[in-house]
Amino acid sequence: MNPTLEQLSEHFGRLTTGTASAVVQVADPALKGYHLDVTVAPSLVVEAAGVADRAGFALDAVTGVDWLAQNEMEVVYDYFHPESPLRVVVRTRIPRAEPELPTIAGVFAGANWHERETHDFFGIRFTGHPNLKPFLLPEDATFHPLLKDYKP
Amino acid sequence: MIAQKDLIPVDNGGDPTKETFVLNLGPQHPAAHGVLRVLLTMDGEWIQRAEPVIGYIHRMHEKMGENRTWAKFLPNTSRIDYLSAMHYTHAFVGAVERAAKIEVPVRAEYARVITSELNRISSHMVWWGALLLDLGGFTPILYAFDDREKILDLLEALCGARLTYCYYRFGGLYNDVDDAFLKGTRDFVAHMKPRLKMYRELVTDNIILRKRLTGIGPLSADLCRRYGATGPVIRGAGVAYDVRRAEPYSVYPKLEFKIPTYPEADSMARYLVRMDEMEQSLFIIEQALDQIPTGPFIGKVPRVLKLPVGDTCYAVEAARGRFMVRIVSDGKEIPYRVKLRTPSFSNLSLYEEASKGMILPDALAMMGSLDLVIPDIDR
Amino acid sequence: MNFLQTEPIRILLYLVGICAFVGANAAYLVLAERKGAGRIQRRPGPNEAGFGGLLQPLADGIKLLAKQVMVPPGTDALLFRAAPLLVMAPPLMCLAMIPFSDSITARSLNVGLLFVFSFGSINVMALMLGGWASRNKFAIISSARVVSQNVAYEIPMLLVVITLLMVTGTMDLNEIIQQQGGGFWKWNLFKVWVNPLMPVTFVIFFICMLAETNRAPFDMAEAESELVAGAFTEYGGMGFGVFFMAEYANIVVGCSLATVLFLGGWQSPIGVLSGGLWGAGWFLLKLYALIFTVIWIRWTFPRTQFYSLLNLSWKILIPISLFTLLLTGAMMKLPVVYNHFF
Amino acid sequence: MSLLTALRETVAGFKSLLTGMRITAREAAKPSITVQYPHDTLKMADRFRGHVKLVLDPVTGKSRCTSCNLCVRACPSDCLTVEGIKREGEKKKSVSEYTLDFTTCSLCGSCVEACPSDAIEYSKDYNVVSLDRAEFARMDLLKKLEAEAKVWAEKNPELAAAAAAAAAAQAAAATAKAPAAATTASAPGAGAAPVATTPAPTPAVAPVPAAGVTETRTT
Repeated sequence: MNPTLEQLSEHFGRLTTGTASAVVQVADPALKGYHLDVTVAPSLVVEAAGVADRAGFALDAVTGVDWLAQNEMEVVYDYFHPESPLRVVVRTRIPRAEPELPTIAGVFAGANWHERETHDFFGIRFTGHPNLKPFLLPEDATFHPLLKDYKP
Repeated sequence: MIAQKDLIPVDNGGDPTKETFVLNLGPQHPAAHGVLRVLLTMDGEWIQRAEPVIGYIHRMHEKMGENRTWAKFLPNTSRIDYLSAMHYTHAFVGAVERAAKIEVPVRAEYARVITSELNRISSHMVWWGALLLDLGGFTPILYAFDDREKILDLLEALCGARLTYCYYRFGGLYNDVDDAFLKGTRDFVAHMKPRLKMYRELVTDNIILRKRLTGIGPLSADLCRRYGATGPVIRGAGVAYDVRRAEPYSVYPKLEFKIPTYPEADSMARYLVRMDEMEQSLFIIEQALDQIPTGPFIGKVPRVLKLPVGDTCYAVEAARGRFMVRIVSDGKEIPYRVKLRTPSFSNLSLYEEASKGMILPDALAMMGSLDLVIPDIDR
Repeated sequence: MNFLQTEPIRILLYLVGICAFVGANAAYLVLAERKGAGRIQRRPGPNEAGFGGLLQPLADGIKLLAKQVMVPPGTDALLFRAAPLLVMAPPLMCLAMIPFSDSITARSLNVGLLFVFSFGSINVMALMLGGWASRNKFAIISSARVVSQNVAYEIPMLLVVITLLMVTGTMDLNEIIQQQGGGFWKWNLFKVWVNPLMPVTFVIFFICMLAETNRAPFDMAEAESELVAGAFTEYGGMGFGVFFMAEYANIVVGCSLATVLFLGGWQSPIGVLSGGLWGAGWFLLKLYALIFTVIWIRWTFPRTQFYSLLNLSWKILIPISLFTLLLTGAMMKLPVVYNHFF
Repeated sequence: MSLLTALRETVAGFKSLLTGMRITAREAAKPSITVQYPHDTLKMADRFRGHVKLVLDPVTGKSRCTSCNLCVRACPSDCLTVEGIKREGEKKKSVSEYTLDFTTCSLCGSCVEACPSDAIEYSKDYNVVSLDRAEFARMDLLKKLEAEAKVWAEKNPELAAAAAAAAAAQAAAATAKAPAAATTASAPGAGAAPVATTPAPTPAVAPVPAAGVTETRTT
């Protein structure tokens, strides 16, 4: 029932958009805190979530990292497995100018809040999100505080 | 945070028997532990939709992490969830230690385990008392606080603070555990065992409490998984998920303990899990007290701490569940990104789905059994 | 002396006496409640105002009186103001019937028991009005709960009272007490030869009394952790104070009734020293023992869930009280049947 | 049968209620555990972290602070302000202003840990009260130390006199600008006080361990 690391890397490795396929790296949990580091194209995050869901993973967190120098934003999906000691990180990069990404709230219901938070903090729009309202920030906030070029 | 359209009751198609109304529970409601606001669409006493509205004490800890050095962020960690400050500091310290490959002396690790478990017990005591307050029982919280005071006194004598301990440092501890503390902890363990029996007789076996919690607010294992609910919530759903075992850290692999699980998945199951956890924590403390070696309490730490480029995760089992810190470093003295994944956030996110069709007092009992700390959600 | 015994003066005296009794009780029962809660929770309770906190009720009273009586906009102002008055009236009326001693009764009626119960049920109307007039969702939910709760608990309570009526054969409270004279084994509580379930009947009566007076663990009217302050959410100052006083006045009435019906009223438990002031002493002793139990219960248990409260009434208390009713009837008719056939 | 189970459950439930009442009655018989706060107070633990305060050197009656600003740099919430002046005849700077913004202080103790000369410690003061917000926004720790020093001087007149004498000697040496003065100052002890003749020593620098000070005193 519980997936092994090999099976998982194979499942994630099969993800492809036709032009770009997922890059799967096995990490040392003693140094990194996770076992598998998967980098996918932005259009593949939902499928990656599907792979994680079928393998019985639970959503840990969704968050962003603003790479100002590269003019990109990274969105990181953390998954943990409730029944076996496995952690997977799925990451993707989107352009800073057009931060848009499909939502995974349809796969993991818990992503709803995490994505709203990420929207608040980074201004990343999750297309297809059921309820992308201001969340932690005041409802009239027009800024995204975790952007590196944000000045309070 | 709420648009006008959300305040309009669900359309009843002109049928008055289907009329609903909006009830604003909080942010200053007695059962809204802190400043949680729940926007309820009610049909009589039945909840049609419960939308938690959060952010009233949002402090942007993550941004604070980005403009101060690693060490300067330490005091923040004990303020995210003020009831399990030790665990949160542990996670942050652990993440930095993992990234910078700092060795922690064994004595420090044991001291961390002892203080963490004491903190877990004190946190569960607050939950226990607060749950009973939600259910209308006043006396248990004062009994719990009487015992909790003993823990706080111990920790205060050890690290100088009663709540925001900030006791761990990169590579060890702020100061050494002294003999008075070790002896005091031993006495506390002996004191606590009969008290737990008293808690059981007074509250757990009480028919009113059983009626109020049994079968109320079932949260299935799959629901917990989809929302990432952890800690006693998922263990109350019969899944033996405990970060102390799933991603072993500190000296937990050397210590024996059971992961209490109850398959019923209702509020009573979550209640019993926490009651059992208190017992297990006492058991862990006893072992750690027996095993704690002598030696240094802090390891070698570079004066100017610069972490290697890349990201590192570190998760701990906090009192409310899995707390994970994800740090991203760009090689400078200051973190590039600090992500705090807090358990209460995920545990509350399932509330909207789970409370559908429940009756108001039951929904509040379920909320009490989730053990929420609002600053932990808002960060 | 003759002048004092004229009817109008006597009524006036008793009226003043009852008001003073209720006022003093409400004030000092609040203190007793807080002190009792403190004792149970291992803290001293109010102890700064006066010696041992004895002036605390006075301080509270001044505070409540000094507060503005707010009528929130949009409420039904008349009903909103009338509810505190209505809630205070029934216990005052009921206390007129209670015999404190063989010679101390405001008004002795031969249908005293009926009178007490008919006035006792007005209480719920006042709470409902208060909740309704407040125009507050919490208050309305609470008043709806209070009504169904009171209706549900009226039934087992009256069934228990009918059982007792069958035993006593009279509705005159003083006569009921007189029948229980001569030692505690003669009390209705221990009349197991009439009905072996008499102690159970008493427990049912006591539970119903708790529910009727909206006391924990049945405090649906207030339910502060769910409904803020229930029906009293919008009340402040003395409006709230009166509701509070009425709660304690109702407890006094309920416990006096329990004392009269089950514990022999002013009768001495040892069979001697039961007349006059001795009687009043016994009565108050029993009354306050019961009130203390009420306080003790409040600080021990969590609140019951609303539907399990109704379940308790409809599924447990009513069947049991019906059963005791039948049993009592059977037990009383048994000698007749026996004599008829043998 | 189900009637029997229902009855049994009811009885068991009732019994659990009685157990609860027994426990609360038992607890009620135990003594009260409240500490009547304004009348009694608790003693703070040795390691209690109150707000920071300057340490009074038990020998010189002055602060040891050299205004090196390490505490300011270690503070996560920027609540310390330290100004120092370099006085003549001293190797190190001495503190002239030390204020704490208690409204932003999170009592984390980073400053105490960072201090290289043990010049600051945690105060055991936990009930700091004021009617004025400004008193917390600018808590003048140096002034508090001066007040403390006055009490100290009254309690230890001979120490205070010796310290004052040493300070005076040093000041004299400094004004004389003799090269020997530098050596005396380096054998060190009390720094030069702004007004060296005041009997109660005003805070000044004592950047050295107590042993060195003892030497100065005996000479």
